[in-house]
Amino acid sequence: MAGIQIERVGKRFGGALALDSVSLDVADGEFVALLGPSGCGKTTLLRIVAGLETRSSGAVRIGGRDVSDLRPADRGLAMVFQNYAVFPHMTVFDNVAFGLRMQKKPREDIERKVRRAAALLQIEPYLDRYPAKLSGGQRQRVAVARALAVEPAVLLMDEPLSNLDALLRLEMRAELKSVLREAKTTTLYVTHDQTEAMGLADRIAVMQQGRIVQADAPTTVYSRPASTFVGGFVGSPPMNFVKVTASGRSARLDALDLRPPADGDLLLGFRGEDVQLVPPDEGMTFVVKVAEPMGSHLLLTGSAAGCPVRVVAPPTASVHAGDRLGLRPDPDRIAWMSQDSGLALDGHA
Amino acid sequence: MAGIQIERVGKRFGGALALDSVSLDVADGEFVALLGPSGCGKTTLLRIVAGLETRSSGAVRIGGRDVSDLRPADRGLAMVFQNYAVFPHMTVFDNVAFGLRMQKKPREDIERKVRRAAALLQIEPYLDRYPAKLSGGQRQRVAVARALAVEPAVLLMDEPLSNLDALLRLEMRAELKSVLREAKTTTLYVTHDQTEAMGLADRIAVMQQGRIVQADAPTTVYSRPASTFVGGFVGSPPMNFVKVTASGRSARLDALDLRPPADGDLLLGFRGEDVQLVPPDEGMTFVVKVAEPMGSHLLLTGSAAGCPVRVVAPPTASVHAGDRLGLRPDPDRIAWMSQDSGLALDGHA
Amino acid sequence: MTAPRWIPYALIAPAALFLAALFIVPLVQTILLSFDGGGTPDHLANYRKMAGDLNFTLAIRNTFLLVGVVVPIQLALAMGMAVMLQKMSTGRDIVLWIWTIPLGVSDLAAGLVWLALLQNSGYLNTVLFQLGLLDGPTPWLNAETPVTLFVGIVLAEIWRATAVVLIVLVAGFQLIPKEYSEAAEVFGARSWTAFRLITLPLLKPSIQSALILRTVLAFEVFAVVYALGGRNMPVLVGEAYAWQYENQNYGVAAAYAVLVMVISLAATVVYLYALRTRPETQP
Amino acid sequence: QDLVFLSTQLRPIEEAQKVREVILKGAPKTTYVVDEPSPFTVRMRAEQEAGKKTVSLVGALHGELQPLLTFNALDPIDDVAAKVASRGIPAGLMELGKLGSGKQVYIPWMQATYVMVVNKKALPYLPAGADVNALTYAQLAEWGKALAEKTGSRKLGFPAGPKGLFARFLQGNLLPSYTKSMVTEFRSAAAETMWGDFKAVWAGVNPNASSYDFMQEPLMAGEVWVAWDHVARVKDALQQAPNDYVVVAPPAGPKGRAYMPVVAGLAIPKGAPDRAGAVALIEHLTKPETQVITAAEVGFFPVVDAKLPADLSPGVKLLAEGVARTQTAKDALVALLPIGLGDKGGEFNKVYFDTFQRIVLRNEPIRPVLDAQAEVMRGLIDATKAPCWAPDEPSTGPCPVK
Amino acid sequence: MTGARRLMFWSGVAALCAWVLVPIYLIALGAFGGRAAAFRWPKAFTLVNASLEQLATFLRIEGVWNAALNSVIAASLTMALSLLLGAPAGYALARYRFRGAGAFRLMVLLTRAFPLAILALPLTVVFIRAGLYDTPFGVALVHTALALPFAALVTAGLFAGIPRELEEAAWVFGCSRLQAFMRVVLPLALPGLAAAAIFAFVISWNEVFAASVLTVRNRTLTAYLLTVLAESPLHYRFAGGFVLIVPSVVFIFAVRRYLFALWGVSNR
Ligand SMILES: Nc1ncnc2c1ncn2[C@@H]1O[C@H](COP(=O)(O)OP(=O)(O)OP(=O)(O)O)[C@@H](O)[C@H]1O
Ligand SMILES: Nc1ncnc2c1ncn2[C@@H]1O[C@H](COP(=O)(O)OP(=O)(O)OP(=O)(O)O)[C@@H](O)[C@H]1O
Ligand SMILES: [Mg+2]
Ligand SMILES: [Mg+2]
Repeated sequence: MAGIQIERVGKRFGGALALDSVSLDVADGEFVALLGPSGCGKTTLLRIVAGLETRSSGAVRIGGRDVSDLRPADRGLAMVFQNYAVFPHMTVFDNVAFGLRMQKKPREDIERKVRRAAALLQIEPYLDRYPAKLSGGQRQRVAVARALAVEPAVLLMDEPLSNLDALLRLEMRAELKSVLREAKTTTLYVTHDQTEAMGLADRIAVMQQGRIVQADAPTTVYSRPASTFVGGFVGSPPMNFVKVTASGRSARLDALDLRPPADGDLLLGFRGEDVQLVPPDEGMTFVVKVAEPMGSHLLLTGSAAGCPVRVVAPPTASVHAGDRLGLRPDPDRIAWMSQDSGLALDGHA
Repeated sequence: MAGIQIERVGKRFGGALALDSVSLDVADGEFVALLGPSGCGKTTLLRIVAGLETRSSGAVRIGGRDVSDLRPADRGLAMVFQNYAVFPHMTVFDNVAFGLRMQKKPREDIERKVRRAAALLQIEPYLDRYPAKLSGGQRQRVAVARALAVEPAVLLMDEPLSNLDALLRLEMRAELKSVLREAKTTTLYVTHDQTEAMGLADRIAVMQQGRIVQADAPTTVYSRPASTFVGGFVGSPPMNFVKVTASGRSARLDALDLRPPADGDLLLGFRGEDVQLVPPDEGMTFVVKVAEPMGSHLLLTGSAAGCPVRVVAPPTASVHAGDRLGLRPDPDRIAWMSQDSGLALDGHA
Repeated sequence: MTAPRWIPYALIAPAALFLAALFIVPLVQTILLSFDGGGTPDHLANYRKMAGDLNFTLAIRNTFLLVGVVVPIQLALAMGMAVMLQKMSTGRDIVLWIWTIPLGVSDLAAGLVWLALLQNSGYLNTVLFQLGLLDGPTPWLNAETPVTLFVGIVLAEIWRATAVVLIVLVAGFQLIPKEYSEAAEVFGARSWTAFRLITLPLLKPSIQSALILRTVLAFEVFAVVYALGGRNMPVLVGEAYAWQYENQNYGVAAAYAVLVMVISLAATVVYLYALRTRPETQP
Repeated sequence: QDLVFLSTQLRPIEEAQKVREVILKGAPKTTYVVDEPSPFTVRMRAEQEAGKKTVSLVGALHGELQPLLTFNALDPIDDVAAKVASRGIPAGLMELGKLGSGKQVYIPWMQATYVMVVNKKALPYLPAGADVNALTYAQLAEWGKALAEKTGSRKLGFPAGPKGLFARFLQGNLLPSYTKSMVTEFRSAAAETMWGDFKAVWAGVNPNASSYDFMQEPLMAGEVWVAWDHVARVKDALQQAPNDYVVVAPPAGPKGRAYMPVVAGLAIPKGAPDRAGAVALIEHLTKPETQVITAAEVGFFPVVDAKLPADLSPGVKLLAEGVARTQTAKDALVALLPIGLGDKGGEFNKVYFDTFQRIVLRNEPIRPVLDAQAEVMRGLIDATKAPCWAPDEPSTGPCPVK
Repeated sequence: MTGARRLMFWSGVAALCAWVLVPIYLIALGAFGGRAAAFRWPKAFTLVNASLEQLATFLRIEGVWNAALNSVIAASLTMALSLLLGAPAGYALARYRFRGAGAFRLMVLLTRAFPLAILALPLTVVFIRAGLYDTPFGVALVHTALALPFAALVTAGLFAGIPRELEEAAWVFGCSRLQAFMRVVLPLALPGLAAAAIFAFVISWNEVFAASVLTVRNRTLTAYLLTVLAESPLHYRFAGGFVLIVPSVVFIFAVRRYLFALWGVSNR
């Protein structure tokens, strides 16, 4: 039983507001990814949960117990620091064994768990080295191994795979997922890699300027963003937004008929891949500025109805800069936002 | 005139070989991305070019001049460090201005260039702060701004965007590209993000265990990998390799006829997206184990001819775990490798 | 994490209590003694006597001159040595050991050896003599040769006490990550500039400690000065000793001691202020 | 536990060893500890203030014992005086041992004085008609001048360093030789002349003199050929090269050849942990045999009636001769150690040294300096109410500075 | 480094070594050269008539071994005490901002800025009353008071440079503040602790005044020899000086490598 309840936590650094009343429940064994632009307060939130930073207001519960005033050591968690914080004066082995030693585990136990964590993160060859002699990615893996080795009830990870190559990251992601699921570890995971968030998380919490603006299942966040910000932030390319003025629950964009859920100045949101390319007179008009072959697909950047739009086309499509096309978004995957507030108009999920 | 010639550079750390006779030419104004698994020697190579690490053998030329014995300060380059190395005792402004001050630029000039670099990296609000009060991503951007501000002839960047969120990274990437192209900066850029490498680089150099195994245009590296390693490392999902035995320049895989360029034990390499899904009896048989909807596409993981294979299907395809399908790789985009050496069989590009 | 307010106090308490228990009573007694008029209400009698003494102004001048010359040279020298040690790849612990040997040399031995070097029939003169620059023993260390005497004392002090500064700086250097000066070099800073702009500021806390330490000690110097210069170079603490022991006037001695203390503390306050570091500028 | 015998004398390493191994042989079991005068006073005072004693017997100079009396740290030992009455210690010395208090405070232990040591190399440069055994200050000045001119360096030496005993020379030799006084005539015309003459002497004194603490070293180094100092502080030079030196009496002035006998005494601290042992030790140390051994081993001379053996080591013999010459000179004039000054003894010395410094080293006009310093001296005497001592005429009330 | 620069560098190092070693060599010459060497002119730069006599004399002196033992006890205690008391204070000064930090700094230095000898009298009285008189422990206490300010100051400078993040990591992994301090901060501050330890040891070893006033029977070696030496013949003083140098030089040799961190410090 080690869910995390973050209740209206606020944090000011001097005058600056870093966290503005953040509330988030992470159920026992759940994996929540924190996603948000650089500087939005992810690290700060993690540090407050860990007890490394004093909160200005609010409370943090772990496993139902109010830990707001507990020392980090007593909160029963482990953490991967954004800048690793591996102990320079200990070998990799001692680094990984650190948490276990603090728990006074028997020797063989430590040995075994360290080896397992090291194997998982492929740092076995370096167990006797000092961190100064490791590459950046190796150091980062030491930091992750150190946190995994203690098999904590609650695990906080701050961009733990940011310095790994794609392949390794993919592997690590899979390993993490199975290890954490098996151990039923409650995890709060900061990442800027959306695929990582999508692939790993039970839920994704999107932060913006010190606030959590949406916390939902990955697919929901992806396809039903709670605001233009989320839509624009999650997914690559980001969700496209085209200005539409509706009256009588109906609007027209070039050759396209739409049925918005409200009237007034709206934004039509759609994903670049949720769109059909049609002849120019059969959808909204899209003028291609750049066509980038991206291997698995062709990325078209251009504009429609005066708004920048990016569209994913099959790699085989023959589209060139300057072409005019028609776009026909999948009506089931359209998101409607208010132009004023930027918030989604229908309250799904 | 500031091309970089790296000539048979080797580096040992004590007994361990970090670089094994690396040669690479970066033309003046060219942008080369270094890609490779964690610990393969990317940082070491950059540090040797910068003059921060002594090489064990070989030579480095910049702009035709042998700089092997020059001090870093005399090599006329700038660098973004993997761990940022922003000066903790200077404000962001002073950090960014550092290189300019070293060049004894006039005051207004410094002011202007610092502001420009800061604007580019969106760290203007923090110019007066000390780095200790910045988030990880903000710090990293300071490091990048510091390097860009000096408008160096040669720029070395070690995973400069690793701590930024996807959106920001996308923006930064575009900005970097235009700024560096405009200034004709010769750039050596370490990244573990392949899209970044693909999107930015004129050429990609793939490293493996201290050696450069391929250095070619992005599309070439992607579609004509020089070895199974490159094929497996570059691209997500990695290239699929299926074992084939050929005789008389011909081989058969299930219902598929192939024309390999050689005989013997070969590997048929193909990308997950360069394949047509056909009924099971029309291509090689593919058994789907997992079907993951990834937003823009559907990722199918399974096996064909006893080898693991991943295939990208349109998001709309209705495929489920356990399905049997036929695969028909695009014959123009097939790569043939030797099973023994792992090297490509035809010497294209 | 929330730092309970009492923690720092608990941490300094042992040291504070220890010093208080050991020193406060004697210290207060001595300070009071310096203001004791010997039964008369003239509480500044001792200070008047001190200020009126023949050697007072000389002692003040000499002490300040000595501190003013020795301490900066020592700091610069120790800094140079520490940098050399940083750059050394092999044998640096042996070199450091050699450089710190004078730490183990007592005042007496140091005075002795420098006297043996610099006196009339000393080693220096022997060398000069053998080079044909001198025709016999020549005095360097008396009132008639104040400049060479001063230089001699400065040399001896530098020899004897630079190592203290050195070990503090060497220890400080260990904590500066190499990456900062590397970054500076990549951005075009020459060794000296990188040192000035990066290493020095990051080393500031250690420099501060070393300076305070060295200055306080330098204000208390007298053994070597008296060994080489005899009565030609009165210094403050030497005068305090003389009043306490030769002249048996504890009041005036206490006045001198209070003066030395005030001067040292003033210097310390200056260092604390001038070399303060903001916590957020630490790595 | 052993009895602790704390001494400011016989400190040098070889001598301390002699004390432990030879002189204390046959005495009650003793720990012989030495202290420099400064820590010595502090320790005695601290033990007194804290009221807890570790030291049972102290051995120190007259001048060092004096301050102890001012804070009442010494036990009257008239009983011991009675026990050693038969040793034949001269009454004058015993009287000194009362420190002007009327009760016996210390028992004289050893004596010594200040002499001139002359390197034989200097003898050829003696002024015409001068007898090295009966020098005057004028001749000394001339000699110094001749030495300086002929050898190229100044060869006279005085221990004017921080630990030197130069003040004793000024008050015990120089001033009384001109004025037959240590206090009253301090600012007399004769004193004025004296300072004038002495400036001439100083012209021949090695400039390093203000660093000299012990004259044996500059003598051995050949830096100085003619030196004045306490016998114990030149002994080493004499013992090393007895054939190189002669030891003579200090020079004479118009009023005679003043010299200052030095007395070291033995005293028992109040509340000594082992008073009986201390008494036994005093008895042992004042035994004629012990006194002779002391003289032979360390060069301090007996205070008791004892004949020095003929087979003294050459160095000690030289010293003995020098001391004898000083004491038996026709114009000899005894100047006693200051009496009754208590802890002002140090400042009393300082008056002399400051006067010297101002007149000789800083070349200030003599008269105003003497007037000013006389005031300081008067202040000291008045504060302690010390009556005059030899060679000044006895006074009733504080010794006047005329 | 290019050849010329390397040459310059190593000549600089060599010159500085010579600058330190030549006077030491001269002390040795004086210690082994006997009386004659001390007064020669011109001086000889080699050992003419080497003699172990005066060194041997020292070692024969009654009580010298006991004194040496006292010295070792006092110096070790001083080292331990000043680190034990000084390091926490240094840590407080480095990591916390609290009222009275400045005052504490000054108070610590105040005790040190006061010439010890002037305090000798009242101090000795206190010690006699407390029963610490004439014990090596008492001497160590005074020496601790001398060394402590520097231990606090030097370690404060060092602790300030240790990344906080490392400590935080230790907390997260189950360390109490004390454990984190012991396991992470202290090892990283080892160079500074070594410096402070050397300093404390040497202060205690070379301190004469307190050591001689506060003891009678249980003198430290330095007090035992130096009080005696000040007035002994020159060659004995050299020999004594030499004898006293040896142990502290051996000590510094033993701890010298702790002055260098074995690992590079970087928190990333
Ligand atoms: N100082 C050193 N001593 C010994 N080995 C080292 C040292 N520095 C790096 N190495 C080793 O050399 C190899 C190359 O390191 P390098 O830092 O160049 O890797 P990298 O390619 O930058 O990896 P990453 O992507 O993880 O940063 C690694 O295996 C590393 O362990
Ligand atoms: N000690 C501090 N003092 C003042 N401001 C701070 C401090 N630490 C962080 N901040 C500010 O608080 C905000 C949130 O910082 P935080 O480190 O939580 O960001 P983050 O979401 O982790 O960003 P990143 O992805 O770049 O690491 C940032 O704007 C940062 O500048
Ligand atoms: Mg962060
Ligand atoms: Mg790297």
